[in-house]
Amino acid sequence: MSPAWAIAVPLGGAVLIAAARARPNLRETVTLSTAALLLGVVASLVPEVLAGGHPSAVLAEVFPGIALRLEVEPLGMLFALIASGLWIVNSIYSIGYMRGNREQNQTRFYVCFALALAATMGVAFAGNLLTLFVFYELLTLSTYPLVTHSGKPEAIAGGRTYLGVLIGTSIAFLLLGILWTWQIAGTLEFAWGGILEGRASNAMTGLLLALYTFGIGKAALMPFHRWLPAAMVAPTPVSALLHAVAVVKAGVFSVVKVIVYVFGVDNLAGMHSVDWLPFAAGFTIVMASLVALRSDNLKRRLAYSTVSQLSYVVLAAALLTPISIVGAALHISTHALGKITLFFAAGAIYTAAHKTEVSQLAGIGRRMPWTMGAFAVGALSMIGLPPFAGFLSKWYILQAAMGTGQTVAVAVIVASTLLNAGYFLPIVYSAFFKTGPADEQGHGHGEAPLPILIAQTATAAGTVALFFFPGLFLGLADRLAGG
Amino acid sequence: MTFTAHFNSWVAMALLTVGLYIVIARGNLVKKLVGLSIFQTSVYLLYISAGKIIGGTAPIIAEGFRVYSNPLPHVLILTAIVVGVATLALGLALVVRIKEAYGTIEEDEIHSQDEEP
Amino acid sequence: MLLVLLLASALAIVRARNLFAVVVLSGIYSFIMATQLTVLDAVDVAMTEASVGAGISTVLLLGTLYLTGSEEAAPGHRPILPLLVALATAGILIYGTLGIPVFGDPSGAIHQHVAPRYLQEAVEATGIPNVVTAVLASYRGYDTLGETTVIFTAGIGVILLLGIGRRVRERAQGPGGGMQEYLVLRVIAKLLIPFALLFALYVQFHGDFGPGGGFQAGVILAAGVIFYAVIFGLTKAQKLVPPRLVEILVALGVAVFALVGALGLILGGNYLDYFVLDHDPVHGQHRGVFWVEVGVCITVAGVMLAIFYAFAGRRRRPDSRS
Amino acid sequence: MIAHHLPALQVVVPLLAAPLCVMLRGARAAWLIALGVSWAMFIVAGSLLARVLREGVISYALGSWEPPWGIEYRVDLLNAFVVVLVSLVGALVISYSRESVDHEVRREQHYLFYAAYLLCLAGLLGLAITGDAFNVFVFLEISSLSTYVLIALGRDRRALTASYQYLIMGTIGATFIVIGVGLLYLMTGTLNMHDLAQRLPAVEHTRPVLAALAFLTVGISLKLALFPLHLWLPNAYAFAPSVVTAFLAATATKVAVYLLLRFYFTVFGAPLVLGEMPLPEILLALSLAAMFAMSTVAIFQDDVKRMLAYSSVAQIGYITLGVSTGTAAGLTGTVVHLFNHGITKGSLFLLLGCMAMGMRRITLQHIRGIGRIMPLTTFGVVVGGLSLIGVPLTVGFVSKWYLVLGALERGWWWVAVLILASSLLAVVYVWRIVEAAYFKAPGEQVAKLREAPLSMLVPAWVLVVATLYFGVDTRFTAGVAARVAELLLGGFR
Repeated sequence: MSPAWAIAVPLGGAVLIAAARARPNLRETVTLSTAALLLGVVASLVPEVLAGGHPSAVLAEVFPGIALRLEVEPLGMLFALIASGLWIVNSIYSIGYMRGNREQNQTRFYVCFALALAATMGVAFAGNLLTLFVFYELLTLSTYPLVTHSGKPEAIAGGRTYLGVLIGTSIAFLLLGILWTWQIAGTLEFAWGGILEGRASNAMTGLLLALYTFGIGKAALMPFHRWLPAAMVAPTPVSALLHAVAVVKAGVFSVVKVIVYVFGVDNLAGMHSVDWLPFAAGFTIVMASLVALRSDNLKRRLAYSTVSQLSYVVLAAALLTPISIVGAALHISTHALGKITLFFAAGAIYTAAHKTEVSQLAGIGRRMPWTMGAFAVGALSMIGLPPFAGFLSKWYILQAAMGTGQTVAVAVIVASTLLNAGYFLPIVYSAFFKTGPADEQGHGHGEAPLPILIAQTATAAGTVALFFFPGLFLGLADRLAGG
Repeated sequence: MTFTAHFNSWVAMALLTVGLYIVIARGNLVKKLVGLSIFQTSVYLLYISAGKIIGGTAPIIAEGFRVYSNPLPHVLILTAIVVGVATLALGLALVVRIKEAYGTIEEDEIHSQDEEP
Repeated sequence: MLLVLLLASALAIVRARNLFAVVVLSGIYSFIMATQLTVLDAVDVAMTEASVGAGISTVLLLGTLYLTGSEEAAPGHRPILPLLVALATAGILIYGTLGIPVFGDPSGAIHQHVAPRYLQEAVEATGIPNVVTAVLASYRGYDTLGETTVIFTAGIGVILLLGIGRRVRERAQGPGGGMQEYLVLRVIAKLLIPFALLFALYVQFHGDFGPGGGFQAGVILAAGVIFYAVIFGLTKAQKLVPPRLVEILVALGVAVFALVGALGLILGGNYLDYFVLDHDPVHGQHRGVFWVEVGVCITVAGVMLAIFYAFAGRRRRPDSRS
Repeated sequence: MIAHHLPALQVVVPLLAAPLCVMLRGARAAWLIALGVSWAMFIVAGSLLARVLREGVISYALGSWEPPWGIEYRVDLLNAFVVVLVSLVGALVISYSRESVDHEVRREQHYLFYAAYLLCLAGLLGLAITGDAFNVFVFLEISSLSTYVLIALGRDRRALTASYQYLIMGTIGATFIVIGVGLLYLMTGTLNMHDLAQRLPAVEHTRPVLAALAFLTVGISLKLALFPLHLWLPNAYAFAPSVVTAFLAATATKVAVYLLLRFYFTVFGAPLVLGEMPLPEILLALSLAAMFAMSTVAIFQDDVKRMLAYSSVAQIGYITLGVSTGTAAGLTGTVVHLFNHGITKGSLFLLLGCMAMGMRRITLQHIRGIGRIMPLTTFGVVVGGLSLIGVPLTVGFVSKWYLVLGALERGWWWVAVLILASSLLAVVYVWRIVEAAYFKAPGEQVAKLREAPLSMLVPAWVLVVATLYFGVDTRFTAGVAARVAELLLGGFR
């Protein structure tokens, strides 16, 4: 099947959703079935990719020699699977959340969500840098209305930061890098081993890499991470799928993809002008964790945790060994599962108890056992303990770091693991083992609405399942590393 | 390259300077237009001088003349003059309307009036 | 030397504060310019400059001053910058003109390439001894069509901005009223106007042989009517030549011109090809030029009248500064 | 038979239609004539372009006097392309105009309004198509005078002063052009552009020729509103009737740019213009100044029409910047941005015209919450805004792409950076509109509005769709532009 369907399906979905605006139930049905259909389309591509095939499709020729072209390769396959799979769960969750909180403009919400997924698929399957850039920008624009959904002043302010950073970096750095690449390489097509080999000098490569890694603001490499906390004003489902999975992963995914298919791992390995990248990533990991440790607002803490976890992927890719690439690819999926669970839980708490601050959560575990249980699972996976998915990817990355003798990287990983524990475990502890303020003993709120529970339980289960059955993802990751 | 060789064009320059100066420096809308036409006429002089041939006559073919001045500049300038007066007429019409709308034809006062609302 | 006078009058214009003085000076300026142009063998241009610069422009300016008041305010800002701009422009031009062929030198490129051919073949090709007219109406007839269109544009512009044909109350003074109480004037006018029209016709058709042509004719024609209006009052004039008719004349002239061109196209030539207008190409040229000139004359006369009606139709406003 | 005369008809038909409007005098009749003629001209332009693509340069001798003695119409790929843009916008604007003009212009003036519009169209087309340097001046004045009139018809009294200001500056510009042409004629004895191109090399380095280049540059820059000679533009655009603004913004400055290209590369030739003089450097400096200064000024405007007017000056900076690079890619960027910016701004101003149906002035305060009341109009504005920013899948992106490539080709990497940086300024002013339109509560004045009638929305949206379509499929726009660029650099010698 042509990968173009992966974009066409959510697009069509968006149209139908808009058409069904008058009838909420029908509208949500459309959303769910679109999500299911999309997963089907994506899944149908897996066998061919596992077999080493690269299904592709040309959408349009924009410039002579540069077309909007889709080509499915293992990394994109992996990313698309995660995003489309979690969209189903997230849609179930959204229904519970949006109705539970009686949100406004729900149609606009679902339409933009579908559009955002279409853009995500485009990023995942992009066959060249131009296509990647186009869908990358579309993703930004389609998620902007979701960030500013409430229309409140703080939402608009958040939207400004979001748009400012993402559009700014992408136009000022990424586009420049792309044009420069075209200038020196004469092509923008992704190719195994890179297209810059022997075309760009040592210094040039370092500069280009900087343009790419910072230009892809969605990877939230410091100092261009501010948009992510700012985006937390959005409704939780948005934070959950887009700002824990689709958008941010589109960022790190693009970074990995550029490193593998534009620069070429071996090519970079030979260059000393790129040695700064692990440090930049490491810095982000530690700093973000520290901020997370000190922020009391739950979603904010999760956001900074995301910032730091994203840089794991960048760090892994920057280690430039096959195994580290596998680690990077895996971390994209494992972190996605864990973090979405955490956000689901945060949203559940907000819906049921209208609590947003960490300090308010004492004893909440008794009233919301399922929710906090899921939260605990996610947290442990973040920290990287078995038997949770997070362990796998961290393990690979650590191995790679030791293998390459990058002591800094090793130190960073260890330190951040401790920090993760530092800012997650207290929440779990106080939730279950402390008792809340006296006044709350009386009127008790119960669990969150059923759809929310289903969703978060599913993802929590996923994190465990992925630890025991990583076969599919490992397979794809290996294909990527092996070429 | 003697002085007289280009005397006409020198004068043309001077007129051009004067005209342009009036246009830019003066705030009165009518005076600006007068300056504008001086500016334009200086160009007429430039063209026509270029078309003159010493010892030539007006380019009306007749017995007894062999050297005629170049007719083409004359044609061009005829057009230019007409265009000039057309512009002037339009400009003056605008001035009249501006006077009716603002009660003045002095640039500064018009600006000060536009600041207020 | 004329040129010095020219310069003097220009400078006088800069100095003068009273706008009536400015207008009169610019009239004088145009006259000197016209004379200077005659000296340079540009008789047609001179005639036009005289009728336009000293004639129409002056009348227009006076009409405007009548409506807008005649005192110029002292310039508020320092005139240094404008001076610099103007001088810079002149500077570039002086730099440029230092390289042009010496004045009156027949060996200049300008006298070598295109122009000679006009002087040699114009007469037998078009049968028009006045080469200027020949080039104007035939070789570069398309420019003239454009020129006529420009006048037309200005005409409808003025009509749009000021409107014509609004009923004007008879007033003792000004263009609105007229001065029919002066018997002598009336008689003279009655005698003069036909001559004016005759003269217009003469200029119109003489254009082929001597200086003159559609434009000048149109101006004189209009002048006749304007004269009539001044004597007998705008209302009578508008009865004689109703505004609607003026509008039609304005458009008609251009239309005639453009259609003559189209005719050439229909008869199998290019646009504005006069050769095909008659089996004898020279006659064709003649015919073409004739009708084209008629077109110009009509539009010019129309526009002049339109502008006159438009300005005369306005009522003067009190000056805000007094 | 008729095909042979297309170049003449392209200009003469609207020119002849104008007096017809005046004689018929009916408001509706005038509109119908204008409508018919405009679309006919678009067809003519299309077939001309097709023929040029097929057979190459078309030469048409007016009055059957062979050039350089008579006036020649000379259609090559460049001006065929420009003529298509002008006539296309003209046709759409006139289809849109009826309701808007009914709303903004007194009815008894309509027949004259449409006559003036037709003259403006004829002037611009003639300007673009002629091959004679002096004929340029004549048609420039036709278009200019009609433009002054059309601007002065705006409802605000400031329209009058804007028109007057433009009249003064425009006339100075035109006179400069006459001086330049005169100097060229002085040195070569010819007025025909093609002939000039042949004879100039002989006298290339004489002072008059260089002075002519200077005068033409300044004169044309006045018409195309090159910073800092743009002073007439913002008020003219802000206070002219909506229809007029849309038409001018999309065509007038573009034709002026065409003129610049024509004189630079056809008459003087790339070697002289790009080679011996500091001209490219000056152009570059002014373009960058325009891009940054004017975009910044635009950010601080509250009147949306004014904001977009300043953005136009900034966008002209991009166009001239492409010229200054003197590279194939850069010139491609220039030519393609002519077209792209034309349709983008055209659509934007048409949509603002839709808003103007309900409000006298369109300021950020007036359009609060208009996104809910006029969804189609507002969304169209957003699309246009994205194109101004240069977001992919819009034409703006295509232009930027080539411009940056041009800068890189020339080795001006810092210019490339600046081009991209300046488009971030566009993000700011566009987003001021977006936030006002979508995230503010509608005032009671806005709440009374209704979505604009289809007769206005359709033409406007045709341009919006074009903005998107040519952002993806650039075979026509960029394709032609690339060929033009190589033509220009090759010179016509």
